[in-house]
Amino acid sequence: IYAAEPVHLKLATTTSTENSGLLNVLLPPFEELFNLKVDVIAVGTGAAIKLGENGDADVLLTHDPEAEDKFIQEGHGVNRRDVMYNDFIVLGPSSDPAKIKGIKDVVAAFTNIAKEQAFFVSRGDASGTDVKEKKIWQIAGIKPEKWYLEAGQGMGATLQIAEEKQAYVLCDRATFLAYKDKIGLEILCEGDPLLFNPYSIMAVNPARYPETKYIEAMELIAWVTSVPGQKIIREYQIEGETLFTPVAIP
Amino acid sequence: MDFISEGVQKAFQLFFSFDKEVFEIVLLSLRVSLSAILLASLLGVPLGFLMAIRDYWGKKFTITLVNTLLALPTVVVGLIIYSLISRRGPLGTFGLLHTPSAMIIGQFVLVTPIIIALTHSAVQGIDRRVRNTALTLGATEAQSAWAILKEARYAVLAAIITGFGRAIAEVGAAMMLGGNIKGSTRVMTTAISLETSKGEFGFALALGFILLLLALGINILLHYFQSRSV
Amino acid sequence: MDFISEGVQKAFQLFFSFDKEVFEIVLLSLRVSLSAILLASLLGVPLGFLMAIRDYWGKKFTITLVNTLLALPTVVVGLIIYSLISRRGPLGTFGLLHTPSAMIIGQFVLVTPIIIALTHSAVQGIDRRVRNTALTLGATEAQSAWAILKEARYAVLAAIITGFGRAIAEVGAAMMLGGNIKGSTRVMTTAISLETSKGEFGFALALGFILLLLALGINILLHYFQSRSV
Amino acid sequence: MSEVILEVKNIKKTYDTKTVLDIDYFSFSEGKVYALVGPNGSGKTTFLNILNLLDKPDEGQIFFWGQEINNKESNSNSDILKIRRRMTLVNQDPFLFHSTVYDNLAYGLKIRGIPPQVQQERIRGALNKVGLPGFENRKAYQLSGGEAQRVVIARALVLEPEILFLDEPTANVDQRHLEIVEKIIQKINEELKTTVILTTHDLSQAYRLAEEVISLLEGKIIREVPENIFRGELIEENGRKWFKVTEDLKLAVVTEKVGLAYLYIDPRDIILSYQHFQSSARNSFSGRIVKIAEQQNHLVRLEVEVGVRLITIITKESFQKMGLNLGSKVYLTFKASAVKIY
Amino acid sequence: MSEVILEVKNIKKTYDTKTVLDIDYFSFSEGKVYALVGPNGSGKTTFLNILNLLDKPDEGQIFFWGQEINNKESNSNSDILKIRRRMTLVNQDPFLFHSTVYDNLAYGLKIRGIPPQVQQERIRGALNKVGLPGFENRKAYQLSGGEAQRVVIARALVLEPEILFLDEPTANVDQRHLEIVEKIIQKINEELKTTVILTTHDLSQAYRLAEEVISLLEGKIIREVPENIFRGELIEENGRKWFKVTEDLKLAVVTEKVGLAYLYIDPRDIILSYQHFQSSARNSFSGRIVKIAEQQNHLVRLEVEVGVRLITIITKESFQKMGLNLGSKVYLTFKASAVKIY
Ligand SMILES: Nc1ncnc2c1ncn2[C@@H]1O[C@H](COP(=O)(O)OP(=O)(O)OP(=O)(O)O)[C@@H](O)[C@H]1O
Ligand SMILES: Nc1ncnc2c1ncn2[C@@H]1O[C@H](COP(=O)(O)OP(=O)(O)OP(=O)(O)O)[C@@H](O)[C@H]1O
Ligand SMILES: [Mg+2]
Ligand SMILES: [Mg+2]
Repeated sequence: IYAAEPVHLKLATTTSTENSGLLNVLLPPFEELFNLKVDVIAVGTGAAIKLGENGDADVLLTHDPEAEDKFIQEGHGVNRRDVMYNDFIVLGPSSDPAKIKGIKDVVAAFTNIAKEQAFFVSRGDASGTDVKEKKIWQIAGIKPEKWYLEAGQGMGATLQIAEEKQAYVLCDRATFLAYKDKIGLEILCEGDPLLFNPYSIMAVNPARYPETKYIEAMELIAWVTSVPGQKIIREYQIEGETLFTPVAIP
Repeated sequence: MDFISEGVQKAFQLFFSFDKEVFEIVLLSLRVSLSAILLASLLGVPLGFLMAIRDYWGKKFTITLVNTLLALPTVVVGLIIYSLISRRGPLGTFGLLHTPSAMIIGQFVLVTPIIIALTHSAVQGIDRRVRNTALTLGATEAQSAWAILKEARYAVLAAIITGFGRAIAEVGAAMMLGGNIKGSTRVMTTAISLETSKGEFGFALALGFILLLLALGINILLHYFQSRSV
Repeated sequence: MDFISEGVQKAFQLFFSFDKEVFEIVLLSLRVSLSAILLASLLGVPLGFLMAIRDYWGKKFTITLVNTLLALPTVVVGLIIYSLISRRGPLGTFGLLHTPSAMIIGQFVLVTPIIIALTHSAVQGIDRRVRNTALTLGATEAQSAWAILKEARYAVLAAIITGFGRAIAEVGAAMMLGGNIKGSTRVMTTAISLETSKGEFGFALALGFILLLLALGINILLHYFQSRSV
Repeated sequence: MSEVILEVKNIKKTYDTKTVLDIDYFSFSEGKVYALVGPNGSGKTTFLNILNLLDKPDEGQIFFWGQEINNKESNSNSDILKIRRRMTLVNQDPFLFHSTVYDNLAYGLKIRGIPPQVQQERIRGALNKVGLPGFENRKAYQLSGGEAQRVVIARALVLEPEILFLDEPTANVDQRHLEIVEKIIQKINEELKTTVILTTHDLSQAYRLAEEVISLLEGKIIREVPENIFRGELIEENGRKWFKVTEDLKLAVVTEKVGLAYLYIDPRDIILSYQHFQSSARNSFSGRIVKIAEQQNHLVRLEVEVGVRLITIITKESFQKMGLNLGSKVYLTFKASAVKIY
Repeated sequence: MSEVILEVKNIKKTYDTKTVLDIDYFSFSEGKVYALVGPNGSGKTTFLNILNLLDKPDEGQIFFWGQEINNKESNSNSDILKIRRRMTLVNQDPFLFHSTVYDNLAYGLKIRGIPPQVQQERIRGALNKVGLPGFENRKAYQLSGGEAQRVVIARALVLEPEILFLDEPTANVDQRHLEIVEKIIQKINEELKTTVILTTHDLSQAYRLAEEVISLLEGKIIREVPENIFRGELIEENGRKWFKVTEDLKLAVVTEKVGLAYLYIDPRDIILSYQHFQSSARNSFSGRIVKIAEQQNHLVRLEVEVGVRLITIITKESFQKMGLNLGSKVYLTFKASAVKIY
């Protein structure tokens, strides 16, 4: 008897999700349970959604609520479920020229940065992080000027630029933990609910693309939002810090 | 900086620990790039040869065109091929996307102009008498072509080596068309990119060094065969 | 697929609307890559020449080495130079990181092996009598070198064009060392990458086409100068 | 009568506006040796390349054993290939593949699918013939000029072609090996019935080797052998036309042309005498015999210094009857109409 | 007495294990014409390349106007450059830059910083001299073999060097232009006092042009002119040594050597007679005179067919006294010790 070659399920996700390392613990039990193999394609948020639109992925795990809304509304995807959230933090040089250390209100912190015209590095790549950051500026009613640099790169590279320019930057906690020893930036602002970073999972619309592995996609969605799946998410830690808060089951 | 030495160290460790995952990645890199360069040579060497030898209408234009294609960014190649083999694309039914075959196609497209352009310039430089001498001695056109290529062997080999270097070092097309899927389409360069984006610079460099070692090995092999055939 | 035609359309739009941002990006691309290729040629052509002409100890080894360096992935180049010029690196005080200069350095490192290897093979193929004839007619060593390079002009030009294509098309080093900072170090390829990662495939392609148009223009110019100088 | 092996009709070859070859008709018979002679640029190499099907004429037809060779299309045509393999050409500016002498000689044999054993034997034989035994493993660039020339000849010999074209085969070859090469040519012609068509600037070589000497001048075959060809200026003095060869030497000519021209006097049209004799012939010069050479067919070739060196060919009989010898003072007389202008 | 312009001492050049040049001492005097003769592979080209500083000997010294040229290091040394610019070499296998004839001729002038006007004049002059007026804009590959050869000669002439090296300058050149090239050589030698060192396989050319003919054999200068050089086998019969030239022709020799060898008989050592005469000379062959040519210094060169062609040189006086002529039946006699073996 041959073990059947496992079905491959294509999960398009964002680079930061992959880089957090969560998937490495979240997926293997699932794969074993269902005799499936999950092919993780980690790209930019926009590209991940594009892959879904083109039917080149079966299931998406992303963190850009607005883009996801649009994706669902346009009928590209179905069965969107909130999975978890983690949080963003504002990093900056220890000299803290804008004096935002200790301010919990991220809008106030951003206002200070703008007022001091301190350097701020934006990802500028339309990723979930980028979208969130733009939103904060919008709420603060600030139109960034010369002190505002758009990197147009992933989180890690953006952190490097911020380190180099000794600038402020909005970062997800997972990436910060990975880069902690490579950069001298510190957490200056955290905890504002506005900084929550929600992740959703959704299947590509099987009506559009019959070839997609819809059933298997639903199995993954089920797993991620199941009790054991959520438990894995809750217990996942890097360097003793918990990264994600599961939200699928109340 | 610290991570260079770290990279060298890790490279040694990886190399001598025969890490299975790394081994597979290396193997896939080799398989993909060697296939691509083989196909590109099979097409590009004859084309470059003909472009140098034959006079035809629009010759200058085709040469300029091929030279232009040398500036093709890997991501653009990736995008174009993606548009063809994506499920919504005209070739979507073959399910090529995110397979090694797709990567081979991408690198093939990337490398063929290099092989054509450099073979063209190699053959261009060969003494006109080679062809005449071969014909005089009874060669067919094909045999005389072979004689010319043999005289141009160093330069044609340089073309192929350059193309191979480009293929094995490129990341854009491999990333876009392969998807960097662990265990199935992850190659050296996409792995390096991934590690870099994770901030694992040392590990990324280690992989880079292994890639270069690989290239060195292949070059030594080529050098050996070439010097034997002279 | 749809975004290819979208890309072509957008390329036309961008091209004829003279979008200031795009214009600046194009200009920076040109500036960086032309500087890199100029420097690489200044170093690589003479080196490749000497490697072909002179006999020295370790010749075969250096040739193999240079051929190996053709497989240098751009990210690796980026990483290594990054480690040197980052704030914590030994050359950190010059503040080169995330400036066009850093990108030039990166592309220079990437392209120089190509120029060396291909110049070497070009000069290798030149008739031994060229040098003797030049010397006989009273040339200095430098003048005879020039005569050889002139005889090898097609192939040396091909080397430079190949190098230029590599420089203008590469993205890894430009991304890592330039940082893709809008308005200061964003070049065509990093912009293409960015748009791709945003899922703006059409726009990315449009930029790709403009890049190719640029390369075409430069090749036409080169072709013109070259055919004038024959 | 031997049969016609190669025939050309109305062959023309033009570069830019200059016609470098223009031959109405010529046929080569099997088993004969032909020598093509003529000044530099007269079209010898062009002619050989066309005959060998390396080059295509702009106009005209070529026949091999009476069958027209349609060389208009690609050479890869298998019929043409078959024909091309029955002849071979030794180039004027010979090229050796960057390899060993052995590989160079083996090339044509390999292509013809001749077994390695036979190859080896033939190669050794050919190298011995041209006086280069043991040169098998020499690299091409390690040869002296004359050695290279002989290797190229050997490379043609191993193929045992029906027609052998040799473009100045003995330039660069030393005296001793020149004789050897000439003997080889005669031998393969006699033993293998190989038709040989060679070019040379050494007229005595042409006569030694060839049964027929063909003269080319500015792309045209001229009936005469090209001895006594001079380039000079046509001038008019006292209403008469003269051809100025040197400052001191003017020949009376009959022509309409002016300016620079080639002049040619058939050696057989020159009358040799001890005394200056009154005649209608307007050209008569005195000179001294400086060279005497025996030729085939009981002829003797004399070189007479009259300011330039004029060649006359006479029979051995009259040479002996007149008691001519080196240093003899003689008169050379010929008619103005015997001077041909091109 | 003219002064020594070039001098070599203990020059040696070896390829692998084969010594191809080995000259103890030789000096060239200013303003003279030298001809280097010898069989293929005897080292002529190697010697010229060393004299022209293109190649370095493995051992030995070269002196230019008495000053030693330290050619051991790089050629870029400016002293050596200066010397190199005072001479020039026309290669045996001449190379034209892939450009126009004009550019080829201009190259050496440009390098010397000669103003364009002067360049143009000199180039036109040189092309006229070699009989190629109006060839300025021809591309190198559009030339016939002989035209290319003459362009290369012109390219050397425009430089007006003190020493002109010519490696087989008239191979490929037609009869008419051969005379022209020879006249040019004589003229620049007379008018510009250019020292000319040329190689040739045409011994009569060597004698026509050169005041001194240097013979090379297997890399060594031999005293004798290399007429009557044969390659053959040394055999022993009846306790005596013989040199087998052909199956039918054996010469008695005195030597310790065995196997293949070169044999040389000085033409002046051969005694010519009508009768076979009894003497201690062990070699005596009968033959027929087939060629007679006048030479400089009241000498006559005779070619006698005795199975091979032997050359003898005699004075004009004895030629006349003996009443020799074409076809005369004569005996050639020489001592076994007159046969030199190499
Ligand atoms: N590619 C070319 N373009 C223009 N003219 C050419 C070309 N090739 C040859 N010619 C000219 O054609 C003429 C005939 O050349 P060809 O080589 O047949 O002469 P040839 O008789 O062999 O002379 P030689 O004795 O010098 O070898 C010459 O005047 C030459 O300059
Ligand atoms: N690079 C080389 N390696 C080995 N042997 C060589 C090399 N170059 C020349 N030779 C040998 O050196 C000897 C002298 O060569 P050279 O060219 O000086 O002869 P040459 O007298 O000019 O002959 P030719 O009359 O044929 O031109 C020849 O036997 C030749 O084979
Ligand atoms: Mg010719
Ligand atoms: Mg020589």
